[in-house]
Amino acid sequence: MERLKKFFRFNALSGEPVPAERTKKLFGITALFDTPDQIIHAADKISGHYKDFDVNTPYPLHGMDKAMKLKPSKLGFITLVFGLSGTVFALLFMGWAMTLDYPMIIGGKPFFSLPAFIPITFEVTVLLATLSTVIGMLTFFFNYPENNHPLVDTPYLRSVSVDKFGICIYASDTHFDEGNVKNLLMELGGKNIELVYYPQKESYPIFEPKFLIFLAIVAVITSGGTYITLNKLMYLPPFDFMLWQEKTTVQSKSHFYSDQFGMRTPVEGTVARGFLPYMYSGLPQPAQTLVNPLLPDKENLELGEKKYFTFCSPCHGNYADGDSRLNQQFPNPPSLHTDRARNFSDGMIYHIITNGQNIMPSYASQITREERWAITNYIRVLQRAKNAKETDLEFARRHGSLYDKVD
Amino acid sequence: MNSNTQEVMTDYKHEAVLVEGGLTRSDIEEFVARPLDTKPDKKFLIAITISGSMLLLGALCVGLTFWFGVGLWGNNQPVGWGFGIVNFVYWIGIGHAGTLISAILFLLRQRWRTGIARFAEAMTIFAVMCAGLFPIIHMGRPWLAGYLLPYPNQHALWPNFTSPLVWDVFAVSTYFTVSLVFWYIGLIPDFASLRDRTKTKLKKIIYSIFSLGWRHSHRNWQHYEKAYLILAGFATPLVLSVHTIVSFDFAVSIVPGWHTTIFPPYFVAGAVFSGFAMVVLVLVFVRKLFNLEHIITVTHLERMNKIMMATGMMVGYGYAMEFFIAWYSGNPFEQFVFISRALGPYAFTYWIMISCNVIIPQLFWFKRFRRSIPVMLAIAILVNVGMWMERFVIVVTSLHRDFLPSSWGMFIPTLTDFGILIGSFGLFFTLVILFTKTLPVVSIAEVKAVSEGAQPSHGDGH
Amino acid sequence: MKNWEETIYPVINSPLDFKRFWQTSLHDGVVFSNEPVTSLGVFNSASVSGLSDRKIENKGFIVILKESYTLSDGRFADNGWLQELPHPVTKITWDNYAAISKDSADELGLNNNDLVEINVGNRKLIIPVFLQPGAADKTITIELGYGREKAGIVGTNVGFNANVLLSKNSGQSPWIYSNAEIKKISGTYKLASTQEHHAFDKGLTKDAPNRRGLIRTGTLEEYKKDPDFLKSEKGLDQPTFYGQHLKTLYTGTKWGMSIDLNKCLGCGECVVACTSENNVPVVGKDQVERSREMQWLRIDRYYSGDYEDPEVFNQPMLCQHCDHAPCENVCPVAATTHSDDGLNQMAYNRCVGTRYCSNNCPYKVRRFNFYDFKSHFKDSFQENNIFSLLYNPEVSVRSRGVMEKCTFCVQRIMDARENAIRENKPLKGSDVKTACQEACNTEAIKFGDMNEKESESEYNKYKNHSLGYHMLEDLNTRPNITYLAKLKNTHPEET
Amino acid sequence: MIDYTKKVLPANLSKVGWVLLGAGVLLGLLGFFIDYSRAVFAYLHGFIFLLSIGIGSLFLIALEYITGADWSVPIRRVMEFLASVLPFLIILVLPLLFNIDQIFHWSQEKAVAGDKILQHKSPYLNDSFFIIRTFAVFLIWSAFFYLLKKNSTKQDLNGDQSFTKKNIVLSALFIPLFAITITITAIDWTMSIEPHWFSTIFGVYFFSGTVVGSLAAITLVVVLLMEKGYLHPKMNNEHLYSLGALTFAFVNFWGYIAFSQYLLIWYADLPEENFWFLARWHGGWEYFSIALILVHFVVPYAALLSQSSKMNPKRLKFTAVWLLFAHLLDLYWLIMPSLLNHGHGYSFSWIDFVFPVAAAGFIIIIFKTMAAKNNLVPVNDPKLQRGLNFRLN
Repeated sequence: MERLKKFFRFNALSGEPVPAERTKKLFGITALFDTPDQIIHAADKISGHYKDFDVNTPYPLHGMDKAMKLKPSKLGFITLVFGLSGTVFALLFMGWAMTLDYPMIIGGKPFFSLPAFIPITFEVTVLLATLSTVIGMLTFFFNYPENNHPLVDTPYLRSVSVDKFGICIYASDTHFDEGNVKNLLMELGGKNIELVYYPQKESYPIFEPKFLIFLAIVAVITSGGTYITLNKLMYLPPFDFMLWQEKTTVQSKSHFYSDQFGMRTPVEGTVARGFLPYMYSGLPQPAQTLVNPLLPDKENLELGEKKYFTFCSPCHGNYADGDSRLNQQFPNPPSLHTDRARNFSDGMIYHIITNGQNIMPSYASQITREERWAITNYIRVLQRAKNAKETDLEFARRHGSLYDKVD
Repeated sequence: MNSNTQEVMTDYKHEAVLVEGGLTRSDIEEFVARPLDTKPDKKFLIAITISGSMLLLGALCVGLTFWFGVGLWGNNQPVGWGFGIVNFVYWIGIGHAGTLISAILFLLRQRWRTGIARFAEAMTIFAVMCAGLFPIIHMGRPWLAGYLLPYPNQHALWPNFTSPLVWDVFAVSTYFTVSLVFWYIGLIPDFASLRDRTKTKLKKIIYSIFSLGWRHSHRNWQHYEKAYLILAGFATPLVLSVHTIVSFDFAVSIVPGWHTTIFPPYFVAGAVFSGFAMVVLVLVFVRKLFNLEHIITVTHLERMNKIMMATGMMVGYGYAMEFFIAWYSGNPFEQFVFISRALGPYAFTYWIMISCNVIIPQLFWFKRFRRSIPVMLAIAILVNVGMWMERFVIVVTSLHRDFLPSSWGMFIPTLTDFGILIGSFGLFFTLVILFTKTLPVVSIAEVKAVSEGAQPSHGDGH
Repeated sequence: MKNWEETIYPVINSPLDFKRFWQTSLHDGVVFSNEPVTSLGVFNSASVSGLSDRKIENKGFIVILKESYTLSDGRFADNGWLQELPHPVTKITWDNYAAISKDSADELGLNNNDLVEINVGNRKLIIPVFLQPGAADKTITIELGYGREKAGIVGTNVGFNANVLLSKNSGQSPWIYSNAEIKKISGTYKLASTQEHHAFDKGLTKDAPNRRGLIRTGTLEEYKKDPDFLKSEKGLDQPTFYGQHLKTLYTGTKWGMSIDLNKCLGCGECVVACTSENNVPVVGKDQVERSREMQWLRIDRYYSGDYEDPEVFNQPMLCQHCDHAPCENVCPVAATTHSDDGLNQMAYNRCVGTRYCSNNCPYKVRRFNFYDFKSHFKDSFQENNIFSLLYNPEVSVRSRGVMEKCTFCVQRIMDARENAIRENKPLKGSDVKTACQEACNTEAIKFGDMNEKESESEYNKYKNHSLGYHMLEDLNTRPNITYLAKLKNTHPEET
Repeated sequence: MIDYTKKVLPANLSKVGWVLLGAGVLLGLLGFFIDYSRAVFAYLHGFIFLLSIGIGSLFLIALEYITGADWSVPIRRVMEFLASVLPFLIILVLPLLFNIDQIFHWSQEKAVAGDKILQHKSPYLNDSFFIIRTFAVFLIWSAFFYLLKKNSTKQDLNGDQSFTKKNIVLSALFIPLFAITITITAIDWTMSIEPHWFSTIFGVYFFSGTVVGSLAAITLVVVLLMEKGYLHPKMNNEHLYSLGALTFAFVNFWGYIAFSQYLLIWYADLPEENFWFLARWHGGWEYFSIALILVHFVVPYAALLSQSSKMNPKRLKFTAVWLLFAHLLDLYWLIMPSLLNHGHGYSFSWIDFVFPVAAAGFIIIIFKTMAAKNNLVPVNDPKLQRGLNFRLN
């Protein structure tokens, strides 16, 4: 507050402004005029002698540019550059987003629909052009804010603010000489001619602990606020719509049942279509009625082959010889080419796959019924292949395949 | 005051006087800045209370809508857009007068604009603020409004740049920003004057901050004027584009009564029309309350009334064309919509619109009406009603009976709808009232510049 | 089971042991045994010959009571889906009413929603009237099954209990009562209907559906003369700005539907099927009144002709999945776009609810969640635990503020596609059946892939049928639902 | 009192005019024998061009009066002279009226017979009503031109301010009438060539093009006269600025209207509308469409963007000529496709160039004769002094 007071040169007790304590360094000499014509005339003359001078008028005067011999303003170029870049950027960005980054079929319109991009392109152009113009002017041309400029808060400027027309010749001018300047202003008819001195240099150290703490607090609040909004608030009512789906999905809890299982088991004692329970689980062998429903045609055998390699070959080996990657790690799995195995009925093989045998577990859960029968068929093929008849070889030579002739 | 009744014999040899009563430049400053130094009086407090309570009502309704859903409004299946969008378009329209006065009249070198420009710009900004609310609160899930902005997000999705609503987002935000900047630029010299004249500490601090240390230097004025010209040059197409894009919301669709190519210019005309009505409406009070009759003269108001009449006729032209082409096109759906506008269940809105927007403003053909305060006040109010109704007609009557008779329906506004409508007016007037008390309602520097003897005589020098 | 084991199993000498036999018969659901067939006797016509056909003399009105189309005798009164299913003809939901012809109504100075008091003998009922085009004069038709006092959360006190008019000693059938008096009483009662009734009100709207080309219809003779007599010359092949782009799209599967208006009865089973398949909420009478019902699939009922003897057309109306979908263009957040297989799809989570798409949809088939309807209806009883079981787990449950509409049962399409991939077979149009298609009794709805050869897909036979047409072809929306125009087999003496 | 001495335009100017007109008319007649219907359309093209120059100028005069503008007072005569082609329209239109059925489908019996939409429109689009409208419109224009012109010239004798007041009232009455009449003209003479097509903005589109054309003509004449010093000596480039700015504004306005119309129709893609643009997007017309955007908007926009270019006589002269050409192209693009697309697409013919030349000649002659009769500057107009003092700042 103390600093602010100094900054705005206020008397702490009464709100009255007090003239800033100024240095001895001269900034310039000011004079006031009453009518536009006078000031234009004065400016015209002075611009002949001096370069570093300025005219202060409560509003822009027509013809003053000429009188002060000012070059036309270059502000337009900023506008042009930023405006054009706005156009290009907008077009490229939309084009990229709608065609390359994430093309979507929208109403059958082309991905790059130029006519529809024009409005936004225009708006972006205008926005960039205007903002750049204004910001460029205030900072780059005026280097504002400049509240501690020597002229600010002088009686000179106060009267200019109302209705007087002032002129100020800077001491920085090469030909500046206090006497001559005063005389010149006199003969031009200038009133209350004054000398303006630089104000005290005032420094505002940025790396003050207080200030830094303040910054830190601001940072924490903003980031924390953002985080909470995006990660917490958005998931609270009423924003959590559709987040919690009332439906009972796979493996999800249901408060309706006492055991809270969403997935239910079939009712005791019922039999669903296509789910006849397997009869012979636990028995050493199935009834004779268990017969192979599948014909050993090409499709089945391929399925069987695939499944055999997946599930059976690890132990029984690729050709059912019982030689497999797992040899010597378990009690060796039997070859399927033993007479015993060859005399198994299809049902028996199916039964063994379904039920398991010795240390072989049941594969009922991994392999569907159809696949089990298919595997059975394939095992038959393997067994047949181990001791093929001459005719088979003949056939194979001719057709390159045995599939068509399996009986 | 009698200046509104007295007939002014115009002499075409000289431009009309802009500042009456022979005010000196210091008088002007005095007149304009006085209200800022005085304490708020009873009138002010009453006004702010009324508008404030309206605002609160609106806030309540918005809150309810936010919590329970748009179901609280009258919208339904055929009529997806109701009061929300009607109000949006209405307020955007109000906003247009400001930029028109400050930018377009500036380019046309209509010096009389200086008296009213500041105020109109302020109204623009407030109106756009009101308008900006509605697209957000009318959404089903307002908290996701951010989806309309093109920001990189984890959905890796961009908004649909071909949708008019996205155009709206860009147009309205650009418009708001540019108007704000334009307004502020105009205020800087006045802030400097206020800084130099104020006696209280706090104000001095504030004014100094906003005036950025402006010192009326002509080396600044030169660029300043250039910047003002450039801004005006951009604001002009911008203001056209904004309401044009708002009109695209309707015109790009295939809804009969919405898809009409005349919409862009006709919406812009309508916007200026209603905007001017609103400016006149408010200025009539302001100039009285703050004794600015000499700065905001009846001549100012008369000129605005002329523009009102002109734009009113443009709007009328739009209505006529729509109707004619609806017949000319031979398209059964178009024809049906327009007949049902005039004769259907919502016919009364249509006829209110016609009479308020087209017929009544014709009174302005007569100078004595143009210059009579009560008349222009009445007409200004009616025009605002009419223009609001126009938006209602466009939005609701087009939607409520479109292609399939099976899905025709009726739109019946609810209390919430009206609450929010009132609230928007509350917001607008609250802002206006606060503005009159905190900032100069007239641009001091500009009015000084056009007061008598303000400029060097052109004889020499050129 | 014991009985089976002891009496039936021995008779049938099955090779299986009993346990096996029992399970197989459970599985098959049928057991073959050879029983001797005994005679059923003959019909005794003498018993009815005694009946006399005496004339019913009637002064005043005749009241016809019939069980409700949706609620039957009221046993389904607690079922929200059925309560909200619009009546096939009147399109009224959540209520019963006294249907009466216009002339009779004019005599009594009645209008829709007016309350009347009906007296049959000493029994009386107060109920709103509804002017039913085509109803016989001097008759009142009332549906039963409404007005139950104890029917659970949904069904209690919905509508008016017309059972009070029943009596056991009625002259003729218990459903028909003559000599009824009807008088207007003060007050009205709003009936919530999903369709407005101005079918006849003005010259403007008279026969609108035909004049607007929504309903195309002709006679069998015309069809025989020229099968293409209803085709519009351009059809879907309208001039367009972006045809080039369209050519590059939808090269693979492209889903489409065909609806045969000759087969459609307007029964509304598809509506309920869709409702249950797609977790569509029940919104309640107050919301139907504000026309905010949520059914994705509705059946439009159009009258044409005059009041006494109107022609009625039914037209199932659902998302047309247009190639030039007007809804997609205007969505600011790209929440509704087109999939590569021609579906117009909604991304619920992206939707912010501007309702612009609905405005721009010429078919008005989009539905908006104005409230969180689950919790809004009947103090959030749809959020009971049991509803969690009722929802289809494959379909996300929408909530407040999002737009929704028919998806062509995309979940089923996905399912079929997964199967096809698993069995590495090509996905065929016939692999997918939409819920409405399954439910349709008359198989009026066909669904399939329009890029398949006509020989292979039944759907395409319908799609390319000479009676096929599309809704609002002139709008260039290019719908993917084909309607088959309705043919009437009128006989010369009638016409 | 304004110090201005009447100057007379060189006599050979009218010679130039007569040569152009004569050549144009003769070749035109030849054209009628070679390719009748094409010649008719070409004549229509030239006629609309002439019409738009005239009515645009009249509109600008009225605009000056009601807005109370002063900068344009010193050059108002130029507008008045250009506007004085209006009365001749009534004669020049006759050849077209005899060929209505050549131009318009809706006036061909058998075309209408087989076409529901044309039958629907026939209450508006039928020969007699069409002719009545045409004459009514041209009469209204001529009347207003006559009155405004009369008051303005009378004022030269005695600087009576009441004439200005009269003209202001007249202008206020004229503007709404102008809006209606120009729309009727646009719909009748341009839009109904493609009788199925419709666009509510079309009147505004036609209007914007018209004003651009006439502004270009005015600018060209003013610059030429200034260079030769026929106008008031106190005229300087800052007066040209407003002219350039106005042209710039209307170029933008045209672009705005044209784009709006296209975007809306492109976006909705309704068959009843889009075929009109599609017809201008194949068979060689796509090049015209693209050229139109560049010629009528992009180039003039760039040419007039900067403040200095708006006051630079050379630049203005160039842009004016360019824009006159652009306006011709615009009208060509509006009118011709409906003739040539029946012959599938564009085909070149010298006949198309003949009538604009004739029109130019005609304008020159009219201008010369008017200039001979009246002052080139409204010497006693009360606002003239203000107008001459006009400064940018």
